[in-house]
Amino acid sequence: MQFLMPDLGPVMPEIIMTVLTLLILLADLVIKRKETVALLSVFCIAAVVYSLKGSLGTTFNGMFISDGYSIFFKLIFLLNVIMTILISVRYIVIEKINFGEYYALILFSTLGMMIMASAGDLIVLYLGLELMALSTYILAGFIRYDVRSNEAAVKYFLLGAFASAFLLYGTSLIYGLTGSTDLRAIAGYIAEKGLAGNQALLLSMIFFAVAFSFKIAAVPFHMWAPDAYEGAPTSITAYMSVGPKAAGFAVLGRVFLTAFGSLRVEWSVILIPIAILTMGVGNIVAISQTNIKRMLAYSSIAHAGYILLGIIAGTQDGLASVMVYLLIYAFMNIGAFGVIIMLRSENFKGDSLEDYEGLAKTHPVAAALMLVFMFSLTGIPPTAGFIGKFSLFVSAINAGYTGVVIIAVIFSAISAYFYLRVVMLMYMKEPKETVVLSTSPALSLALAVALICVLAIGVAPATLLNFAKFAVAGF
Amino acid sequence: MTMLPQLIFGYFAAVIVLLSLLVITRKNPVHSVMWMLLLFFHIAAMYLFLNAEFIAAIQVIVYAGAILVLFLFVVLLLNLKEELEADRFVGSWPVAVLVSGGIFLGLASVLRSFVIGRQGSFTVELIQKVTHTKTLGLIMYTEYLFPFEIASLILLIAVIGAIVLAKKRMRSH
Amino acid sequence: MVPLNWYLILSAAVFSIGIFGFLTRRNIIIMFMSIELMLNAVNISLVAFSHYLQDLRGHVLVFFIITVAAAEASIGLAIIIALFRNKNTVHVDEMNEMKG
Amino acid sequence: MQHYLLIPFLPFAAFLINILFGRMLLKEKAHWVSILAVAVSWVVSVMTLLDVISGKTLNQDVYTWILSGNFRVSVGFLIDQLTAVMLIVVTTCSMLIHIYSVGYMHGDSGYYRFFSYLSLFTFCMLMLVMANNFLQLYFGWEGVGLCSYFLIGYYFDKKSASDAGKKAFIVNRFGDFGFGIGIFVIFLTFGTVYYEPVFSQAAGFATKSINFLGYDLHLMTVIALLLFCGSIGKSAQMPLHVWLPDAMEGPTPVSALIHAATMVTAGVFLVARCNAIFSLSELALTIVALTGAITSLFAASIGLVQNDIKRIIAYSTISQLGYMFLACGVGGYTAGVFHLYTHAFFKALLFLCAGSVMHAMAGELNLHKMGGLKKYMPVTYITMLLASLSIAGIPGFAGFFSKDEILWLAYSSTNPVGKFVWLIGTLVAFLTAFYSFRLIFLTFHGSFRGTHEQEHHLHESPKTMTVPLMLLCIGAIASGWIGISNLIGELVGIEHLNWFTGFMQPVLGHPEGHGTHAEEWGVMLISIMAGVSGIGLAYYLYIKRPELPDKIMAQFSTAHRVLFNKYYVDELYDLLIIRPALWTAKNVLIGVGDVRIIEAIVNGVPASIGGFSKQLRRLQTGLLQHYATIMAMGLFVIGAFMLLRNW
Amino acid sequence: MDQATVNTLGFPILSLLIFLPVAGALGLLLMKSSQEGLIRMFALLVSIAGFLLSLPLFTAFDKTTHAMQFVERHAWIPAWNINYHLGLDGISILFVLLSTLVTILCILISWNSIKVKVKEFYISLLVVEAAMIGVFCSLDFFLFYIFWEAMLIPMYLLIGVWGGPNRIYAAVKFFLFTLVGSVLMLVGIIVLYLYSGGTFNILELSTRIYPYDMQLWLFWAFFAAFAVKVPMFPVHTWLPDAHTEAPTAGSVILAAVLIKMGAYGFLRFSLPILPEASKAMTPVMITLSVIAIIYGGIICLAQTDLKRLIAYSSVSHMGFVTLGIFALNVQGMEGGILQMINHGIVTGGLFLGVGVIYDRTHTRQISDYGGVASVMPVYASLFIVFTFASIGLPATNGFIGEFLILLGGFKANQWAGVLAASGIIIGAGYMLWLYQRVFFMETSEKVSGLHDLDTRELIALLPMVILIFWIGIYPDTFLGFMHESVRHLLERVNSGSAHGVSVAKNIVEILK
Repeated sequence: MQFLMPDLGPVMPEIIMTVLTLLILLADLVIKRKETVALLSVFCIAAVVYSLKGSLGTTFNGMFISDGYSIFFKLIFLLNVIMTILISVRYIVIEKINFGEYYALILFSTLGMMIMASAGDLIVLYLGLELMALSTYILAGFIRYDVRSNEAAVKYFLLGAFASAFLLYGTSLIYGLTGSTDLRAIAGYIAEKGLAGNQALLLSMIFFAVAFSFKIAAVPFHMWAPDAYEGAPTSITAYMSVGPKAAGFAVLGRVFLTAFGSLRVEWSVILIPIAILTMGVGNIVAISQTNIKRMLAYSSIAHAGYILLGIIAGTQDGLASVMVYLLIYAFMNIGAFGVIIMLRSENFKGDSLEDYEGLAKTHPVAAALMLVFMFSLTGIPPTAGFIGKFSLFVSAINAGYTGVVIIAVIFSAISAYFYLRVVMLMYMKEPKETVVLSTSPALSLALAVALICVLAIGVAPATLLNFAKFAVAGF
Repeated sequence: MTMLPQLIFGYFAAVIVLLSLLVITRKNPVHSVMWMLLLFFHIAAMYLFLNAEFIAAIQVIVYAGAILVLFLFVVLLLNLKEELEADRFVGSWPVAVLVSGGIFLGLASVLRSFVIGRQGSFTVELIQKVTHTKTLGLIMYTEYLFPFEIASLILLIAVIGAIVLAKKRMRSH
Repeated sequence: MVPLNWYLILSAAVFSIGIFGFLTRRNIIIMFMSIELMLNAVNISLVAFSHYLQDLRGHVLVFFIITVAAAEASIGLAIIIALFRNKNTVHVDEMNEMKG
Repeated sequence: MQHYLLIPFLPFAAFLINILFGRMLLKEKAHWVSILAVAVSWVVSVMTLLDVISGKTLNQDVYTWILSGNFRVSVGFLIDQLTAVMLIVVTTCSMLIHIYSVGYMHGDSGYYRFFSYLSLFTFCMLMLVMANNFLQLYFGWEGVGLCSYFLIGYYFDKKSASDAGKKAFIVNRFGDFGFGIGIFVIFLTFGTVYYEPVFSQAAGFATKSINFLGYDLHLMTVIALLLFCGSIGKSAQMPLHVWLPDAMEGPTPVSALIHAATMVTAGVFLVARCNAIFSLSELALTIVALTGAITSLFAASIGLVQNDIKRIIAYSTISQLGYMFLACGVGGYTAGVFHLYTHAFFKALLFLCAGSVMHAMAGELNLHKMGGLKKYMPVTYITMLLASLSIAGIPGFAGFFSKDEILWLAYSSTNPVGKFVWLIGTLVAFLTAFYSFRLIFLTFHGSFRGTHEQEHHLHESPKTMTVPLMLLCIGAIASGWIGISNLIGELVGIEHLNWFTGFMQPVLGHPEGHGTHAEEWGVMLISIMAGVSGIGLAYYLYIKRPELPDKIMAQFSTAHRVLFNKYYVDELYDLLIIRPALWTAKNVLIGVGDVRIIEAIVNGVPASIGGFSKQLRRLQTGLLQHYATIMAMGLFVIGAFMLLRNW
Repeated sequence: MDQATVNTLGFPILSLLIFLPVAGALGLLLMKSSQEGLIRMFALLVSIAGFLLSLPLFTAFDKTTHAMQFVERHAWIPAWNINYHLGLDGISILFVLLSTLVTILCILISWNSIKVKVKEFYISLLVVEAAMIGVFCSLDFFLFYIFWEAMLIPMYLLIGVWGGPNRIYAAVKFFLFTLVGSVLMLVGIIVLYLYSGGTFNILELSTRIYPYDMQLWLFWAFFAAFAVKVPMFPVHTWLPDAHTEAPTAGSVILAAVLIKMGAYGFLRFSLPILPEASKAMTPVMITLSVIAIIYGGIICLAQTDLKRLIAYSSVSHMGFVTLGIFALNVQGMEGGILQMINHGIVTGGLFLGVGVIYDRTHTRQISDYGGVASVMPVYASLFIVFTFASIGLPATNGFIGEFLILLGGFKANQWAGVLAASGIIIGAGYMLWLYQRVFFMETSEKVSGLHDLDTRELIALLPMVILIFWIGIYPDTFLGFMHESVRHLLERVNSGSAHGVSVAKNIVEILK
């Protein structure tokens, strides 16, 4: 057996990320000011982003695929992590969790997502997923002295492990059925043997659907999300509501469209009710929330429902719209969490909806930012949220799912109710007590970027759309 | 004589199921851990039966030796007395019986249409000739080098995580 | 020769028992152990598949699963310890600070 | 003949000047602008009349008002015989009443406002009569309604006044509703709303029918009756007469000008103007005649028992308007217009005299508080007496000639209801004479029944008021002389003595009485008898035996109550229209429609979503096992569904 | 593109019109909140500049063609074949002018009455203006939708932040009502886009032929958005709340321009794109219109709240508009379009008027008023002009519009014409009663001692009065704009119907 050094080009971003993260971990031992660690992390991400450019290709016998699809997703992850780091800098000081490991874990988690996005083999997929998930569990429980954080971590962890078991069971079944774990090989074998109607294959697909639904927090596998989002440190909530979700969609898209491509009819039968339920439960339960983090958790569930439409469409356009939506969602959601974080100060939680009463009077800029993000989440033009929804709806209707889209738009109208309530509280109520904002340059930068992108994409989405279209072209 | 493998399998299968049930039904967590230890040995034996010596070995070393010990540590940290007085099941257990039973039926019923996939090249003879550990090692460090590296990172985070979550100092300044 | 399906049934049984344990036990540690049961069930089927497919991929996957399980255990137990330090309990039904 | 444009637009200019500058600049001098404008209008009107007499008529568009597809209408003027007569009536009355108002309204806080409204009214009325198309007619029609609204509600701080103004406008809208639809039908039939093509083509449609609201009806009848709806409203005919008595809340000059002489006659004008259409429908004419006859009787009977001096005259107006419709209905358009013309003078005079009385009585209107006023205000007395003689149809006075012609045409008409309406007309003539003289006797004769303070104040009105009275009085007597019946002409040996009929012939045609001279004499005699006996009865009851009326009243108390309460028509409308509308609005449309149905859904859906949200929230119990169970159930359900689906 | 002419003005006037207010809003954003006087002045200047800028439209418009004018077209989102495509025709031009005018008046009328968050108020107002103009100029369906929805945000704030006591309920209701409607339209737009092979170009979409079934579905999808905005019965209930609770400027904008967008939508989209469905649905639309006219009118009789009454009267008047549009003949449609302008002027004027008095008394209860005419004669005389214009007195604009609509309506369906005409009686009833209760009778306690209009208020009200008479006396200035466009639109609708008949025939033949 001859050992040939595999081509490391495609995997270079991951290698750079690993090396730099390890260096950061080491540097953390000597650096007292953790802000420096944050800065280093940002540099690390910048380097990775830079290296993405030349990383196209497949390596490790097809286990690692770096194509437009994965690169786009990696950009989302990296964007997500950079924004998260920016909004974290001040926040983790306030929460008294200002440890260097925080940044290392976030970076490792992102690495896991990047591996997921590029996974061409179920084993790699599983490991990437666990790398991401385990880091996130730790991060969710990072405020160790806080019972809620503990609880969030426990719930997330146990249910996550439970879902992983399902994923593994599905993997084992498909391995038995095809004798392979390589996605393309699986697809080829299924096509070759005409396995599409096989019950065991179906069951395996169901297990995958369940496991991925868990990751993207789709109903009824969403139950962990509200609790984990509420209890986790706010910055991590922001991170979790975008990153793992996006990663979940990345693998969902890849596995379902590649490996289970010939089961399209079957999985769309599963995913359509899941999507509808997800939109329904997410939007409806969000209405009666009193905690804004929890409300955004439900909102995040609902958004997963919308995004599922792109997967259900099952076309390149659909995938492109999923990608576009997730990118936009990253901006607007992290933007919203950025404002929430701003309200958190030493002795003030600032995550109850009541705390937003009269914010427009006391802090007009913060309120205006929140307004834009809320309208974007609702999907009102000229914000980016609308462009995202529009592209999803176009691809879903184009694939013939007009009925589902009608349900989706009605739910998105319902969603206006709770997003607007935040605006209403900020602008139409009188402030009860003066809220002190804890801003920092990093946070301001993150919010500015989010705002500009939300508006810019809303007004001029052409570049992004073309990029997504281009990225997905080789899928 | 031809019945022997089936008989052996029957024994292991019965014991594994029984032990599994014991693990999840014991009130005293220490007992659960102990039954689980026994369960892992039986599973390891079954791996041997399937020509997977290396897997059997790490089943014993990692699972029984490391993971279960970890469990035992934690269990011993707890207040066992209180544990023994409390209910062991949640109120909704009948639902769980139905659901898990249903899932079992589902899993079992699909086996009917199960067909084995494409045959590989690692015949029993080949593995026995080169030894299981070596063949596994060979493909692990060549074909599966990439996942292997990821696994190392996972272990690294496990270390970090355990330290971060369990160390004494809770708050930063 | 033992038919493959026998292993699969066994795997399914252990998997279901794991699910049952996870769904019913109040003690978090036992729940966690139930998950380990489920993983072992998967492992059994994987090893069996590998054997019958004359392929080693299943073994590789089992190897990684065990690795991850170890990592998972250390993290999970650390989380549980952190919780136990704050709440002095490992019963899930006392862990409903957040709901609704 | 371009100067005709001055006729309407001078008053309009006066209106603009007064409304814009009256409050700040003109104040007490506001009347000058208006009077000057209307005086010039009058002069031009007279010149126009002379032009028309000399045979010049005119039909001219000024500019296109509305153009939409094949619908085109312009602001345009038609000056023919009918218009010319109306111009004289309107400008004369208007001018005299303007002058009268200077005295009457002296010192009022809204002086400028009053005159600007008067000018606006004059403008609208002139636009109405001068129009050459239906839409401009409609413009003037609504415009005079608007002025009527303003002027009735002139004392807007009084609730009754503002109520009356509103009522006038809304009741008129009911009539206009039909009028408007009539215009639609005209347009859809003829493709135009100009008089000339419509009237000239009308004969060609005489036998056509139209599907109207699902019924096949005779086209001309439909158009005529729809137009007549407008007339009913504007001319206060049954059943839309209710607004006119209330309109007396306005200042008396207004009552004289708008609610006696000019505006209310617009309905008659409309029918006369559209005679080409009406003549093509026997049914429509019959309805017009009957409506007129019944209204005149109805109003006259109410007039018998009223105590309010202005209301009596108002009912008399309704009654006389009925007379005019009666005339038109039997084909005597000329007679109707003739009566319109004479009526304008004597009725305006009556009102102005009443105003003069009120002026002296400090606003008192109740007949029973008056008496013996003739010695205090002789001019008023004499002019009012002459006007009453005129309305009573005493030979020689203007009213006699017009009334007599109407009765004769009714009697001799070929219309089946001709005789019937003649009978009613004669009866009304009697009643009219009676209540007119009841008014005279109670007001001017006998002894004063008011307070001492009032008695102390009694005085003749100033010159600005009495001079118009006297001028109008000339009209009340002499205006009828241009239409003396040819019968009398034959008697005195002058052929075609009835100049008016001849003059109007090109526009209104020439109705021929079908009867012998003897019959004609008989009818005339009966009408004179009716008038004289009415006066006699009034004299007997109110001068000779003043205690008798009370006895009669007691005897027929039910009848009196019904009459005194105007047959309860107002109450009926209140019960049938106003209350149900308000009730429906409150209880059905808002109560049920908006609140119970629409809002219930609009608020109910979100509320139920909210409620559902609260229920759904409870699934999220916070218990890990429940979460896991739901997940496992999800797996189970999906699995079961999919596996069974693909079994 | 023979349906569009080149912009003869030589500069992108429509873009300037849209982005001038946006630039103004950005300018305001940079100002200090405390400089309220400066903020007001700046906003006023921006709005006046916008109005002056819009005047060339009025003069340079070529009335002899139905083609789009002042056209601008740039690729915007090539991935979806979306263009930044603007243009005006005879149907839309007047609304642009109305929007720019109304904004000035709104700023004037809000001068003193807005006391909190002044900066935000004027920003919202200017953004609304931009969105309104954008809606009327868009020739790209996507662009249209962007403006259509974008307006919701500032409107929501205008009602919710500066409104009356129940403002939050009203604002949320307004937002959700319209949003539910418009998202359904969004689905319709996408379906249309995909069916037509990927174009959002309204002109292009208006020349295609679509299957009848699809047209029906799309018609109702569009209906959901437009009917809510109009608002037609039975989706009108947001309007009374929104009107009542909104600040004066908000009510004026709602009444004058915003609710016109619904009817405009019918004209610009439903009719030309879905001619057969529109034609088939005419009975339904006419019925709903007539119900709205009578229903809205009668409800007015029972109102005790000044603004609420005018709001319901809007329902009734907009019933006339939709009746005219769906009469599908020249008179009805031109009357409908003109009536939209009229209603904007008249009801806008009424709300301005109510705002004037509300600033003084802070009550909307009709029963609190009485005798205002005695203390505020100038105000009373301007208000009565609005009242009578609302009633539809000849020589006011209301008459021209209503007459043409009723004529057209009567032509299309006699019963509709007759029943709708009864709305005129009811209209006189409630408006005059309102006027009587507020302005006539004895001076009430709250009213006594009020000062009459000041110059600023007079300037805010006068343009409306002038327009009322201008349109009433010489409507051709305005009607002239529409003749060609309306003719063209009707041709499209009627040619479509021929096709519809043939389709129906084919179906019948196939069934045989």
